[in-house]
Amino acid sequence: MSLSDDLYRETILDHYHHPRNHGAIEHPTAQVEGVNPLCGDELTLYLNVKDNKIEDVKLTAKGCSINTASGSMMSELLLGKSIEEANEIVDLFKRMMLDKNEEVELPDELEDLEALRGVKKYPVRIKCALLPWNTMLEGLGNTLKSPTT
Amino acid sequence: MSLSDDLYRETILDHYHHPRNHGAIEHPTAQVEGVNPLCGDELTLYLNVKDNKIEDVKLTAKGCSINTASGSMMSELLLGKSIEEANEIVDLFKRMMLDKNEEVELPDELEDLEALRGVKKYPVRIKCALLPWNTMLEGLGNTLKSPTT
Amino acid sequence: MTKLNVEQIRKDFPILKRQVEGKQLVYLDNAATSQKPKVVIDALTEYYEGYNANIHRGIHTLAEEATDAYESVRETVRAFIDAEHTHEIIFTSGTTEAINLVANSWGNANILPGDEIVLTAMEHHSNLIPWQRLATERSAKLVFIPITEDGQLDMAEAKKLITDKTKIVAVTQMSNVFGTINPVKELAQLAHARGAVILVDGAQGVPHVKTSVRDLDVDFLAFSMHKMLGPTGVGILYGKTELLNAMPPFQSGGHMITTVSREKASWAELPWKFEAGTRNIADVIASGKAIEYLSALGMENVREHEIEITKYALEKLSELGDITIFGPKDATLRGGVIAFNVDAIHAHDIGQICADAAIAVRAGHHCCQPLMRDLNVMGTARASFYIYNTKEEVDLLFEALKEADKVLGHVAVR
Amino acid sequence: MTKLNVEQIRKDFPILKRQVEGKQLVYLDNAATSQKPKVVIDALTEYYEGYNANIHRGIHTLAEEATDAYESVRETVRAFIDAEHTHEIIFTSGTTEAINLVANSWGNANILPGDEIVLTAMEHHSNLIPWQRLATERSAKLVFIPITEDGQLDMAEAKKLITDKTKIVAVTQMSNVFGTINPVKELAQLAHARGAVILVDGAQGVPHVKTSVRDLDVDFLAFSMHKMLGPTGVGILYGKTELLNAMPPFQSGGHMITTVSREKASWAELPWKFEAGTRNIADVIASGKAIEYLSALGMENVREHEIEITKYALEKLSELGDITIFGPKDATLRGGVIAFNVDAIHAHDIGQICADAAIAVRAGHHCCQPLMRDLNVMGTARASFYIYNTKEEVDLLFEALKEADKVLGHVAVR
Ligand SMILES: Cc1ncc(COP(=O)(O)O)c(C=O)c1O
Ligand SMILES: Cc1ncc(COP(=O)(O)O)c(C=O)c1O
Repeated sequence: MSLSDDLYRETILDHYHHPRNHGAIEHPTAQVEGVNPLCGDELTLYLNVKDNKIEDVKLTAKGCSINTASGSMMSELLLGKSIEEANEIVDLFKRMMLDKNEEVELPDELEDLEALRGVKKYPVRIKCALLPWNTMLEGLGNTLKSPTT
Repeated sequence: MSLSDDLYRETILDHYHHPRNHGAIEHPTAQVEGVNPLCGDELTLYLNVKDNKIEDVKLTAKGCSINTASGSMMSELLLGKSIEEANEIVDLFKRMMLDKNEEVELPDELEDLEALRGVKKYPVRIKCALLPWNTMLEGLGNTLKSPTT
Repeated sequence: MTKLNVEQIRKDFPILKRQVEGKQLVYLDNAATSQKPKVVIDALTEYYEGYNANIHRGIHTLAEEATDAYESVRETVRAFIDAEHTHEIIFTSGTTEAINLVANSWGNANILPGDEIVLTAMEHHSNLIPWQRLATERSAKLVFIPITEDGQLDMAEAKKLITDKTKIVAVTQMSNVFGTINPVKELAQLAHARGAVILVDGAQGVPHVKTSVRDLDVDFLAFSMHKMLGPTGVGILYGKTELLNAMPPFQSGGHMITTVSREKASWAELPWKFEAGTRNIADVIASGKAIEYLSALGMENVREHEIEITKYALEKLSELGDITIFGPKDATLRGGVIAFNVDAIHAHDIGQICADAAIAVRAGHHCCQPLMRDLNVMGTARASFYIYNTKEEVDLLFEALKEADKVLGHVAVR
Repeated sequence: MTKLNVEQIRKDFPILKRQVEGKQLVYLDNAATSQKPKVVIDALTEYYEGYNANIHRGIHTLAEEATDAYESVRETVRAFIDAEHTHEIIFTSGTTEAINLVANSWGNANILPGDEIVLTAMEHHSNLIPWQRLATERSAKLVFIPITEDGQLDMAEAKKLITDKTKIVAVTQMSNVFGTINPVKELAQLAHARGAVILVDGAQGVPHVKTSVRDLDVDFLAFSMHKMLGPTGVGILYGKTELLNAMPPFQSGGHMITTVSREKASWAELPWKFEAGTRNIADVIASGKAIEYLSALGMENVREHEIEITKYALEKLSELGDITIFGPKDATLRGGVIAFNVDAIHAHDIGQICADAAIAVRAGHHCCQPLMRDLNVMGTARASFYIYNTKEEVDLLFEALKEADKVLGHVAVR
């Protein structure tokens, strides 16, 4: 199956052309830069976490379609989640992308992410898909360390 | 044709088992060490040159059959020759051994040396055959430089 | 049509029959590595099935045969680059090792604090980082010849930057991004006039342009066989005899010595001084076949074909309104390497859409990060041609880029 | 008979059908380089005809396939030598480069004036000269563990010589002259007890003896694929993660960096930090097949076969009254390498007479000049065995040596 039908299928293209939660937060509780040195992709993640809940999330990304779409989907899914829930979702997504035996299944509420499974055929690009999520992990960690600021 | 019939044929084996002019000269007009660093072969050449004539030549060698036989033949052929004649013979022999097109022919008086032509099939060993001769060239040069000592 | 019979040539390259998910492979990644003709592949099999043995000093028949075959390639290479002596040809594992050898061996013996090493703004990391490390270690200074708008060396600046402080000029013969063919002969004159030496990174140049080290009068030339029809794992370092003789060995081990005691060793003559340990015998022998293949085609004809296909590609791709093509506009000034971006589409996405159409192009910084920064891009896509590429393949690339533009283009830059 | 089906194995090696001037080839030069089974040779053809491409960063299909195949060999090697992490496996061009890498990168970072580098009296030039040069540059001292009468390490002396001054012990796993298998595990303990590291030259050991870096607890292990059924041009350096992480790169160029500016570069993670430039992709992939072949045979079975043939050869050759055989008398203490001299016959002459019988043996100093001097010989002849050698071949060697003795023996030493 070619990427034009698969990797770039509707969901990804939709998120790529219309990235959700694009932009910056003026006074975030956490702000993290992510870089993929191999391809130069860069990304800034802004988080507003209050009372253990992700109240706002925004992203500015300079990267490929996979990177942009992946970040957009992530922001949509994690907005409003508790830190624990968010960590679980990140964990599940990372396992899906890295697991070689295709054993990780996603619950219905995360079904959008299925669109990224096709990326696994292209090892070079798995990193592109993971960059926003790894950056998020760092952001959640920072937030946890200083939960009230 | 195998070496047992060819390279080591009679002439060579004869010179190897009974090297001519083996030994040292007590007060030589020239004494030169030759080494083939690749295989460790060593050789000492003693010359007695008077009035432009090789009056005596002796060799002690620590080397393979080719090296020993080649040195022995050389000593036999050059004994009694003038320096010019000796140089010519050395030159001819070296050309025979190094020429790829088999164009160099030897005069009858040097026919013993034909036995060494077979060595050319074994490039690694050409150096063994040449060592005594190159050492001789050096010896003749030294002698020339100080003809009366 | 050019003098190369491309249809015939294609038959010599088994991989060109390859299908990728049902589509015919279009291989346009030749600047990364070229494909190999059957004669080269067969030379490996013939060696391993017929006369595989370790070389030098072996007395048995296989060792004699292998040594002969290996050493005769040195003469093949000498003739190909028109060097004076066979012993000026050193076999390395690649261009990268060849340059590291010089930076290390020549560099440590010749570079003093305050000395200047002149590079260009378009160097590949392989001809940059070894000099950075040398400069740092020896408190020397790196100087960069800048480039003009269309990716050529600014020779007016070069004349100012090459001075009495310059000890070496290290420059690429052909840019692996712009395709620019640099005026190496002129740079050699500038360097020599100031008492400096010149090293030429021929990784992209030698495979595509007839190269005479004597005509160019360069001191060192480094190139890789895998980019010119040869197997992976073989590079060549050419160096002038006097320079090589004065240099200490780079790596040390078996076969590069004459005598060794416990405490010290003396070095073998050229070229063996620089060839420590068991060499890549099979691949050197197969490299000889690659050079013979190119010589039989004639490097002038190779060049003519590449100019023609590059000219065609430059024109064709320009029909895409949204494309940025880097490097000289004139195909006769450049080799068959075209780096480009389409709209604001990420190079990886272009690469991927091409890959879906079974077209192999490269995407990224092409080991030229400083140049990417100068150009203010994160990376580019790159198509690069060789003797077996056709205009039809350029058309297929064009179609894929149109598709990419349709699917992913016209995005506000974020 | 041993568990190796030698008749079957011989069919896998096309070269063993080779005739030399009408006689069947007898290949007994395996310590110099081994022959290659068809699966290894075919892997090269499959690569070049099917998916040849430059690796890493390529997005197109061939590049993905080549990268996958190349990187998966790292895991094959890791499992073979029982390393903990895949990133501890570095591909080099040979044992020689692997040792040069450590002597250069680790050495320059760790050796100070007055430090001691402990070697043995039986080291190959490749595990001697790099340390000589390091010692000279950094005013360190080389210390040599002596050997006993029958070619074993004098471990009582080793205990005295490895001291708090010792920074590294660099020792061969198996002597390429004596065949001695050294007590590497014990040496590692001695080194570690003094805070030193240990490098093992596994060029002869790894191809013949099951080797676990974790069981031996060595810090570095270097070996060459061409001596273990693999192609020429590939070596392996294993190093412990902490050590490799702390070391600067050896060579530099493409693919071993993360970010590069004009003035400086930062290094990629392990293992890529040590793999500059285009790698020997095809040969690394084929090396994977060689290891798989050996693993399928079982290294215990390989060893058992070699003990049996070595035992037979030691006995048989001793029947020649005039022979001097170097190294341990007991075949279980040694690998299948037998260095010997017959009467006062020059080793080259022995080699030549064997060659006339289509028997490939080596003659000379075997890149061990200091050891030759200790043994007070100019060189030796050497027969060395591998999985495809038979007792009948030993018998043929015996006949050739009898012939040599007849034709050339019994000469008063001059
Ligand atoms: C003990 C030993 N160490 C090192 C080497 C060097 O290996 P290579 O020539 O493959 O680099 C050899 C091979 O000749 C050897 O026998
Ligand atoms: C201009 C240039 N220099 C050097 C190199 C390095 O060559 P290799 O990777 O074969 O060592 C390359 C190849 O990528 C190149 O394009």
